[in-house]
Amino acid sequence: MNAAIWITCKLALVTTLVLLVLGTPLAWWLAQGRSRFLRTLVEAAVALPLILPPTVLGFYLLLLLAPDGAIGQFSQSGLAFSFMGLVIGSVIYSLPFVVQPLAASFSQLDTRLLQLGRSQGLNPWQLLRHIVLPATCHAFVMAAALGFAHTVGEFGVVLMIGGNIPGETQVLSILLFDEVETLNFAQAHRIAGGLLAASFALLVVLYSWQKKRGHTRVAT
Amino acid sequence: MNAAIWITCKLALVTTLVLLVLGTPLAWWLAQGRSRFLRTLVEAAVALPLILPPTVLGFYLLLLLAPDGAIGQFSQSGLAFSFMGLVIGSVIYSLPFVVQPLAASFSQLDTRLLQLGRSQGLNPWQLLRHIVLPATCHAFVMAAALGFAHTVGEFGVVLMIGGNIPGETQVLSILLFDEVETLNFAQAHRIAGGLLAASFALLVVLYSWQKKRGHTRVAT
Amino acid sequence: MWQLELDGQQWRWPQGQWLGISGPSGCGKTQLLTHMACGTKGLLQRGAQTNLLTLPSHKRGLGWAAQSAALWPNQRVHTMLNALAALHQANHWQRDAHELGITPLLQQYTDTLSGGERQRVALLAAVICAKNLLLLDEPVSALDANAAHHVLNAIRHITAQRELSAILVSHQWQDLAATCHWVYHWQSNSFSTLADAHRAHVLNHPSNACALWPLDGPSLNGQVLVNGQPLDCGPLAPNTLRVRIDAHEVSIAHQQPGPSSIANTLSVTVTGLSHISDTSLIATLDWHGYQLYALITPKAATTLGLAKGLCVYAQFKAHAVNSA
Amino acid sequence: MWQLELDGQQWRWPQGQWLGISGPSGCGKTQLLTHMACGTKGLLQRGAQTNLLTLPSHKRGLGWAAQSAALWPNQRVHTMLNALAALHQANHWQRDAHELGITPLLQQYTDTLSGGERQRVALLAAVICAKNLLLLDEPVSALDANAAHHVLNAIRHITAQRELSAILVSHQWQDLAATCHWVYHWQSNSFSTLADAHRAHVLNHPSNACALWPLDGPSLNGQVLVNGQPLDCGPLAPNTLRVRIDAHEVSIAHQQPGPSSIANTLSVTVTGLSHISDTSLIATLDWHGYQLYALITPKAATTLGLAKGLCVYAQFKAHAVNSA
Amino acid sequence: SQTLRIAVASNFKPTLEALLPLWQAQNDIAITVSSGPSGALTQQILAGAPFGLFLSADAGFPEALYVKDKGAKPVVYARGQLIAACGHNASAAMAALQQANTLALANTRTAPYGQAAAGWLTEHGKHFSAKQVQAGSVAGALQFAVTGNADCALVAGSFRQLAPKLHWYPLPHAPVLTQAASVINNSSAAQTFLSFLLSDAAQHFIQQNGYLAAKP
Ligand SMILES: Nc1ncnc2c1ncn2[C@@H]1O[C@H](COP(=O)(O)OP(=O)(O)OP(=O)(O)O)[C@@H](O)[C@H]1O
Ligand SMILES: Nc1ncnc2c1ncn2[C@@H]1O[C@H](COP(=O)(O)OP(=O)(O)OP(=O)(O)O)[C@@H](O)[C@H]1O
Ligand code: MOO
Ligand SMILES: [Mg+2]
Ligand SMILES: [Mg+2]
Repeated sequence: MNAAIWITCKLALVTTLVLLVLGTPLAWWLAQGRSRFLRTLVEAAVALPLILPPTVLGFYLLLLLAPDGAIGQFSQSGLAFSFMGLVIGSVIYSLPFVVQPLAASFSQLDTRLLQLGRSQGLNPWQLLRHIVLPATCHAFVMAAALGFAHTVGEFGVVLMIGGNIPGETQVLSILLFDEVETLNFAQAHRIAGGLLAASFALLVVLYSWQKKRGHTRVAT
Repeated sequence: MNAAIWITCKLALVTTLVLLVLGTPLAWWLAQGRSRFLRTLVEAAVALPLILPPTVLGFYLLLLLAPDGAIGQFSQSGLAFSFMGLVIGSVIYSLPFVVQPLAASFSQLDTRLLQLGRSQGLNPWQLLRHIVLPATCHAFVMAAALGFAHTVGEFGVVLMIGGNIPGETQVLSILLFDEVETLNFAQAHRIAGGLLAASFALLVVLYSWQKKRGHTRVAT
Repeated sequence: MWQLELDGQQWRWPQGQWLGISGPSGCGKTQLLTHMACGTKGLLQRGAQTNLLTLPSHKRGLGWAAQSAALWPNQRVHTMLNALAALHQANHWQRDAHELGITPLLQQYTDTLSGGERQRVALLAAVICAKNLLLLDEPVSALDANAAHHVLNAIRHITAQRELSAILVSHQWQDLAATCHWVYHWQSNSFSTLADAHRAHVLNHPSNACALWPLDGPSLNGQVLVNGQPLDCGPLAPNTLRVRIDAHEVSIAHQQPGPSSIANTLSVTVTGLSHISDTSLIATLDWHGYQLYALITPKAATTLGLAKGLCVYAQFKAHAVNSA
Repeated sequence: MWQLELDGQQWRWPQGQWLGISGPSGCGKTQLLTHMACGTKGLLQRGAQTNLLTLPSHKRGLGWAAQSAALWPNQRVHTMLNALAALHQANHWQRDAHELGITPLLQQYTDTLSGGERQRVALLAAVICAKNLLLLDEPVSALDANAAHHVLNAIRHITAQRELSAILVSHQWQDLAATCHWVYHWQSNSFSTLADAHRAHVLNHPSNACALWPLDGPSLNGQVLVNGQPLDCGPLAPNTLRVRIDAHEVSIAHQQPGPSSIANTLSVTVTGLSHISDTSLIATLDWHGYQLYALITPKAATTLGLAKGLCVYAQFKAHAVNSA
Repeated sequence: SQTLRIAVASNFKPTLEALLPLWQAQNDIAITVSSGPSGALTQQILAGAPFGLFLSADAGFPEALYVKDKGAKPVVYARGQLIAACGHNASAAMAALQQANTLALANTRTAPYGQAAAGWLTEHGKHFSAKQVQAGSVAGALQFAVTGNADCALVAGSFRQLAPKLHWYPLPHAPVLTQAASVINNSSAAQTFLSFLLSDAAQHFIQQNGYLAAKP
């Protein structure tokens, strides 16, 4: 079980980092890019993992990651049943959870504010740092939390491409499934209860921390 | 397969409707409610299904929906492995996907605008209709789409509490899993390809439609 | 009678009259109005009716034109105004919209309006909502002086018909002078009638010093009746409440002067001489109980031998008599 | 020399001077400035340098104080100003901040500022960013007249030291009169020097009619040199560019008048009589090539027998001579 | 008309579906088939899943149901064999398994074929270096091999016809799984179907599909 916890956390962390790095520019382009038609297509593609059952993803990933598949061929013996394979699967699976909150938040930015910032001499990077990030930090926290959480909660894709190898690809959700199916309810309760408590604690901490400073001019 | 499509759509539709009705007031309270401490706790609880593996949810739901469980006892023979049970599971599972975009959007509303609306004599319902909805229609579309999509994509929970009964609880994701496992790749390709194409089409339509009217004062 | 008690302040002014609030940038005017619209502490009450601040915000019957001129997002101007009018049974808002020059904007989305257009729409929304009291927070700051004057006069006319009171925050003294009966002056923490506030204002802002005289009736043939006496005047705006005679337009002479383009000569008594700077002096002149001010140089005062109690002639041109 | 070509318009004004834009609410002033800051079509160029509109927005070196007075969200004022100053190597912004009264606000979050405070911070940000040109969109609309005058004068002083040009949009003619050298008047679609624009302005707005005379030097002992001649004047603001003499302060007489508090008497020639209304007439008077206006009644004009070419005496008090 | 819901272990699903036309010719009871690892199905039945008949891959899971009073006394309907399926050619099972890098099994806890494979490997396969991966059910294990993600899979002999492209090797000392059925909730339709399953015609058909006779 400890191995499963460690793998789950590692997978979620790596996935979240990869997604933040890839997702930010992608979300920016989706929210502010020029070509409207292309944007709509990419937007739909980004949202696909959301609507597609994990089994569809898992199925195509199985084909792609196989030793003679489009992705698997670059590795020695295929990427299925490896941690790397899980990361690839999770990145695709959790992509919308990071990109969508970011893009939504980016597109809510006041155009006039961005125009102003640009006219103030800020290059795109400075614009991100001084105006976009402060205005959307809420969304970044949310995106990271969603990406992390959704990867922890991943089950179907891992079930299909993970191979349930203890210490390597057996994450908590799979372990729990096994325990329940083998009627090992005591252990199941331990895992489920632990995950429940840990998740709840994590979320409470996260939400308390991100509560906005109360500097609105609300009269009391 | 037709039965599975029908069940999947029915489940997603019912779940989305239930979630919009329940989720809007909940999201409003989360975004604008008074008690900060209670709000943080509820916020964390709402986000739980996100971070919890579907297997944890499925496990607890199994216990709850069983004929002698907390929920199942109100029905004749338990609610697990019935459509009703799936709806309950899906509502819980997709809750954060509806509530979070709504709450995020509600909390981004300008306090001054709400104060103004209230002082203009709008009761909470009118406030929702005239100010909140127009300002957040983007988020409602997003919430409905996410809720629907995530329910279509549900796998782990259905696997555990659905029982894979054709015509009753066998949704597309489960059917696909079956077909892949039984090496029925032609059929699997048909289902996966169909889902992929339909999802993509749906998303393209959705995103084209919700693109904001271009009435910003951007100089060209 | 309106009554406001807040933060230890206590103000009372008659129903149907306007209260003006003036104060420097950042002193808290906007916060005060926000509190009246949304806060719960304090007292704001008409006659013996319930304290409005104990009611929930949406039942207070206030018309609040906030400084940000916020409008309902993501919809057309007429959608917003129609919804508000339906809510408040305001059937004749189109007439007021026309008066405020909003009619051509009704089809536009609220976020495409220019600064001045937003303000006028927000103002109309406030007028539609006001059942008990109008709260106007710098409602004409994005308009030029003439348009501002026109808009404020129109609003004053509408409120007069409905016997509505208003609280007006403005950084332009002339906005207050044109509309208000009572003034709260933040810096000196004084609540008084406009006339008293004006007297203090004159000495603090000598460059803007002027007499404010209420009219006995509307102007006729370039003349108005003030204090029972006819005065020659320039063209006055319709619905003029009072006239303004700027201090630097008033000159003083010992003798009834010979023929010139100066139309009004009044026999007055010097009641005060206030030193303003090395080059300025304000002479306060009494004309049958009405104050008149003359801004002159110390040199002139010496030459004329001005002193308290002296009887002199005050002269000002017809065009010095303007709408306040 | 600055050059702007846009929508078939073509304006040129010398480097270091200010261009004012006046026009009614909603005519498109804000959109014009937005286009200069972000648009790509047209020409905006200093001397023979590159057309700024072909550069990406962030390389144009503009200081844009937008009408909405938008500030960087969710951070303190000093964070924003420091970041901008670091970016533009502006080391002495604290001095300017002090001048604009922003120093006490530096620790506040940008969204807690009052209307006037926001405007002043936005203005300072624009000044920090301006390398080539300042674009000011109603930069002082939330300030009272005195504060506005002070702030604009401070900005003009800063730009003068850096030989910076500016484009100022304002609905207050006095803002333009106090700072600009060139004016674009939207309604009449005319681009001209301030003096010419002013001449047209006077006849359109008789109630605001005034003479605008540039000073030969700073004022001394209540006197200024204008056109080589000393005039008695009231207290003038520091850095005054020109003085204003309101038309309704000027009276006309046939003979050199006797002693009164009227300090300035000039011998002038009547060059025009413009009928304004039944009760008003503006007499245009020439004083060694400088225009002076007198707002009088037709009755007075008849009494005095005023006609083109007549030599008369124009009188105005020292306090009629004000900073524009 | 009546519907009988059958929960069937993954290994027997193809055979069961092939049998259905035979059944439909004689009966008008409609059949729906849900398949999965036997352990998962057992757990679902315990949780109240509305199945009438449970066809397990071993005798243990039906026995557990019987003990918990959820099902009737188990009846053996077939005996299955564990067999190796490989993507590559080799002289025999041991050689083929030796060469494999990845070896797919059914879940070693919820699927009897997985349990059997794990048992066989501990006895005879200590020297194999292949990485062991588990699919949910025995069908999943085969799928891993068919898609090329695994080199070999230890699966049910009954799958032989499904993947003719793979190379199939009988195992030395191959374990035999006694597959028992259990009628749930005293369903009469289930009883009828079970009788049909034990009929000679059906038994003959089952044996043609890679199973050993129910009664040794
Ligand atoms: N949440 C807050 N935190 C700190 N200071 C605040 C906050 N909200 C407002 N202030 C300060 O309170 C003061 C009063 O603000 P207010 O908006 O009422 O001023 P105002 O009188 O309306 O000024 P203006 O004429 O410029 O609009 C300002 O100095 C402002 O910076
Ligand atoms: N996206 C848009 N769609 C339609 N009309 C628009 C749009 N954006 C601006 N306008 C209109 O263009 C006109 C010019 O707007 P602009 O903001 O430039 O006016 P302005 O001259 O700055 O006025 P003000 O002095 O009131 O600020 C206005 O009438 C406005 O309603
Ligand atoms: O119960 Mo199975 O047939 O070993 O997956
Ligand atoms: Mg304010
Ligand atoms: Mg504008």
